[in-house]
Amino acid sequence: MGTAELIWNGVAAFLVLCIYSFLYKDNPFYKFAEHLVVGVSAGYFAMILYYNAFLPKLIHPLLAGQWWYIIPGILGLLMWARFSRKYQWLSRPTLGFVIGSGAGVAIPLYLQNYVIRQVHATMLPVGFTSWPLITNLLIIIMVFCSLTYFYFSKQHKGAFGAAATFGIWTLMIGFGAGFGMTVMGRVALLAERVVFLRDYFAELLSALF
Amino acid sequence: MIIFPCSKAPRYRPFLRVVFLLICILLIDPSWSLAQEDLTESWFNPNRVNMLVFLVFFFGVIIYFIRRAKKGKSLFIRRIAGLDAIEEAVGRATEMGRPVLFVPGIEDVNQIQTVAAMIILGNVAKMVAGYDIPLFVPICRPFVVPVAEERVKEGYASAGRPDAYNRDNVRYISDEQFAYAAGVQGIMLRDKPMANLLFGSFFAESLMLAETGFLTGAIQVAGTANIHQLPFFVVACDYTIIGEELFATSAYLSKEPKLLGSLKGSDLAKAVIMGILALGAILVSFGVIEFKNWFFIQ
Amino acid sequence: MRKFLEKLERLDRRVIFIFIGFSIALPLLFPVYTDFSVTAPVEGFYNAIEELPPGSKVLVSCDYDPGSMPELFPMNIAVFHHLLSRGHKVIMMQLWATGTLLAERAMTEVLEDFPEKIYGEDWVNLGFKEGREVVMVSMGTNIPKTFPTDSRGTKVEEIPIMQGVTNFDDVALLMNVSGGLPGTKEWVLQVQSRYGVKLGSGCTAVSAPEFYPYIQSGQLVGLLGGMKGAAEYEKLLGRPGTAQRGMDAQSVSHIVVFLFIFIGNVAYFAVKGKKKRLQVSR
Amino acid sequence: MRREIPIAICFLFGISFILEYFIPHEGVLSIFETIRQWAIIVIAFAYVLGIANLLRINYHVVQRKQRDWPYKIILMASLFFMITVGIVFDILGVGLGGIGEGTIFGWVYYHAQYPLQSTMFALLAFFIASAAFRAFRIRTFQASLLAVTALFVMIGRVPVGESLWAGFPDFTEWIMNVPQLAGKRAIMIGAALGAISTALKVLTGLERTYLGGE
Repeated sequence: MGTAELIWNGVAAFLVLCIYSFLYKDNPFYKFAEHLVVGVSAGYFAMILYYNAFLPKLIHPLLAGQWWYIIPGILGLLMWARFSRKYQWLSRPTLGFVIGSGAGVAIPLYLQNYVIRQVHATMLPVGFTSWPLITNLLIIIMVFCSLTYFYFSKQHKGAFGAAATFGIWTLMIGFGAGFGMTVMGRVALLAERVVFLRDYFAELLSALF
Repeated sequence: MIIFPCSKAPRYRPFLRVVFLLICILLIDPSWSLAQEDLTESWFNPNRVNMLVFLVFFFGVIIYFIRRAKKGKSLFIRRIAGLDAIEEAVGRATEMGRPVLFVPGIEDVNQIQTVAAMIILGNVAKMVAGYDIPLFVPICRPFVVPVAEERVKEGYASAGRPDAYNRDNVRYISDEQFAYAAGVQGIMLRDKPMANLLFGSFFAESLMLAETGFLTGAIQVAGTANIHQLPFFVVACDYTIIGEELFATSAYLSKEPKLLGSLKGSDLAKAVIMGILALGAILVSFGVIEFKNWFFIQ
Repeated sequence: MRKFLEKLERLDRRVIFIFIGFSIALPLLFPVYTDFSVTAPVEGFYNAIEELPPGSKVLVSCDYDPGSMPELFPMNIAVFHHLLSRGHKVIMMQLWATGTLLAERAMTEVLEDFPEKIYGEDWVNLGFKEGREVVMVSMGTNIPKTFPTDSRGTKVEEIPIMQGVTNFDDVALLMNVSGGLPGTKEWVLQVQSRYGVKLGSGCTAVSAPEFYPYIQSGQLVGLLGGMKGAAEYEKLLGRPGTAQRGMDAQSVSHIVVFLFIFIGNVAYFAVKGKKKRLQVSR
Repeated sequence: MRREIPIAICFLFGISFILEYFIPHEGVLSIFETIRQWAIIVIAFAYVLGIANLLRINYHVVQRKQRDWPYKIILMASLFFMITVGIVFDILGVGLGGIGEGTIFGWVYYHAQYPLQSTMFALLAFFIASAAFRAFRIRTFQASLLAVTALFVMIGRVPVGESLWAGFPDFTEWIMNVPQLAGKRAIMIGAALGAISTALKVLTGLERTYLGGE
């Protein structure tokens, strides 16, 4: 590591420690790091959008004579009408465009991936003769009961209520499993940070002495 | 507007008939069901007939129930418990005179969850308006800013307090997930809101927000359809609105409660799906796989 | 005693933080390498590379970002190291824009052990291509057309390693380091099931269960799930790395969390607190 | 008109995107790809609104010398710094301008933003432990299900679990593949139906609150 890199990594290590000081309590070092990360990242995204969206997707096609790119240009400019109290409403067509196309893209994809694919995957052979068949039956019963929990047209009472209760139990087991699965990944994140700090201080010590 | 199916229903009927006819033709005509290798020149993807049937069925059901509700037929919908939780949290904040924080998730407004969050936001604003406590709305995507501003302003106006609206409380923070989380944590720690309402699409920052909120002693109600984050909300928040309940809550709170008809529609679809599942499982168990295969999508 | 238990029941979170911090830091600073067995999916992954004749061309798609880096970077390094040590040729590519830099960094680290390996002959980086599944499918018909140049701008025809590579038939193995979407699932559905190429995957711990069925169906030759998978793989390679050391930290920190939950419950039952926090809607 | 035109645009684009799903024609697909690019452009324009909002609010704090105002100066300064080294330096042709490797922008990214971001992310290792300690109490049957499964899965994933009981990994797998999967599917199906009906109401203009009042 050269001196410049040592200093830059020193900055990084200092910022890491600033954030961790939050674990004790809110303090000026954390506040400094918090405001820095907000400012830097807002600037970062502004630049990314300028270089990766504004220039290549609008300016370059326009300069290349693809005139129809004037449409998103106008729609984008209309958003700036929000700066004026009087002409604010001009921004609404743009809102309509973004929300409408978002909803339109989402509808078939949601139906495909989250409904029909799931239904297809849940149609499993069931029975009582072997363990896999029993497991499949269990899966189907659990999906049924959990769906019952999301049923709004009927009060959760009687047998229907019992099914919904079993549904909640299924959901709870699922949430517990999801939680347990994630612990490992989060610990890995912290381990990576610890390794960074350890390596840096080792380098620093060997550079100093 | 004539093109909208619901405002002028009779004009919509011929259109429906044409669609129905088309589907019948598509289903009967065997040439469609033969999967072609190269589809780049054709105008309809025959592998997706099943999707089309489902889509038309589902749209039809929803629109049917909304129209029924509009005609004044009473539809029973059970009370959605999430509503009470929101009201209780906001009520406590107003009693204590401490702010309310509304976090609408980190995705853009073209995501349906964010739209649902915006609908809820307007009603929270309406609840808060009369009490002179601030409503903070930190925002992650610039495009959500104007929508949130409008919703809050309208909420205050419909409660008769347009003067109480403070534009500076709807704050853009940063597009970056963790920078945004840091900013929201800052609001939680220093402005000490009493009610934290987290609705929308959340990712890894969910637990950071919920834990910091717990630290400050706020009542927390969260709702998301992002399955991987639900465990953390369930563990760290006082009340969690799960998956479809988020959309149901927004339907309940939307301007016209008659739109609840859509909940009926989606319930019917669920019942049909359960039926299909049962039938499919039985048929597959007996070795008949054609029915299941029909639901395969390429 | 009762007072002590009450205190224990609502323990200051900072005590937990200190314990967690130490339980992760100490094993990393003073590793002991506790032993663990190697699971079948990891063995399958390892054997798939071992069984190839030396000089085989292996395509590695590095689809991850800094967020999943702690889990996947050690894996990425181990895979490159294994491939180069067996004399295979590495063709890498990325479907995530953020993956390019990380993959290059992993290769740079590995090359310290193999200074004799030459860019263009022993390994090449085709770079990032936008388009997700579309890229995968179009590679099935023609790889040079999908990636006309490498990440450095050299024409593919001029790169020795790319000679004779037109589609998936010409690579012996496909390895995917997957941080999410597009990732292993898409590689299986779009490429493995269509072109029948041998596919191995390294993924995050969270997404691993989703991919286990693909091993049963033979669509994946092997799978490294999260840090645990990477550690097992490092063990097979006989080259302890970050993951294997991380496993000590994992074990200790998991035990610490377990103990805290246990203590919390003991204290709770002793005090019989009436606080009600957890509710679920009815 | 101020409401009808936006709603008509919303409907038009929404329906076209639904139809696009069923049309495999190459020409049509390329048109829609272009329209998708438009959305990115429009969102880029909105960024100016975001930055303006950020500056306005923080400027107000500094001007009125409200709590923590010196930090707001840091925030605004770092924002301006990134924009200056990113665009202004590049346009003026000053060295090290622009974005990418080897620029000031790149250095700040690697040595400030990236470590800050990943450290924030890694805070979760602490939070997940404190949340588990607090919430996993055997209070009610539901809470116990949650706590017990979480504990089993957690221990079953690390080498220690395997040495405690050889069947642990298989058991964890079973939990993930049966109850977890079933619950997940039910939530997915329900949420997707809810999302689709909300989307449909937005498209048809039945739900138009997002446009705001008159």
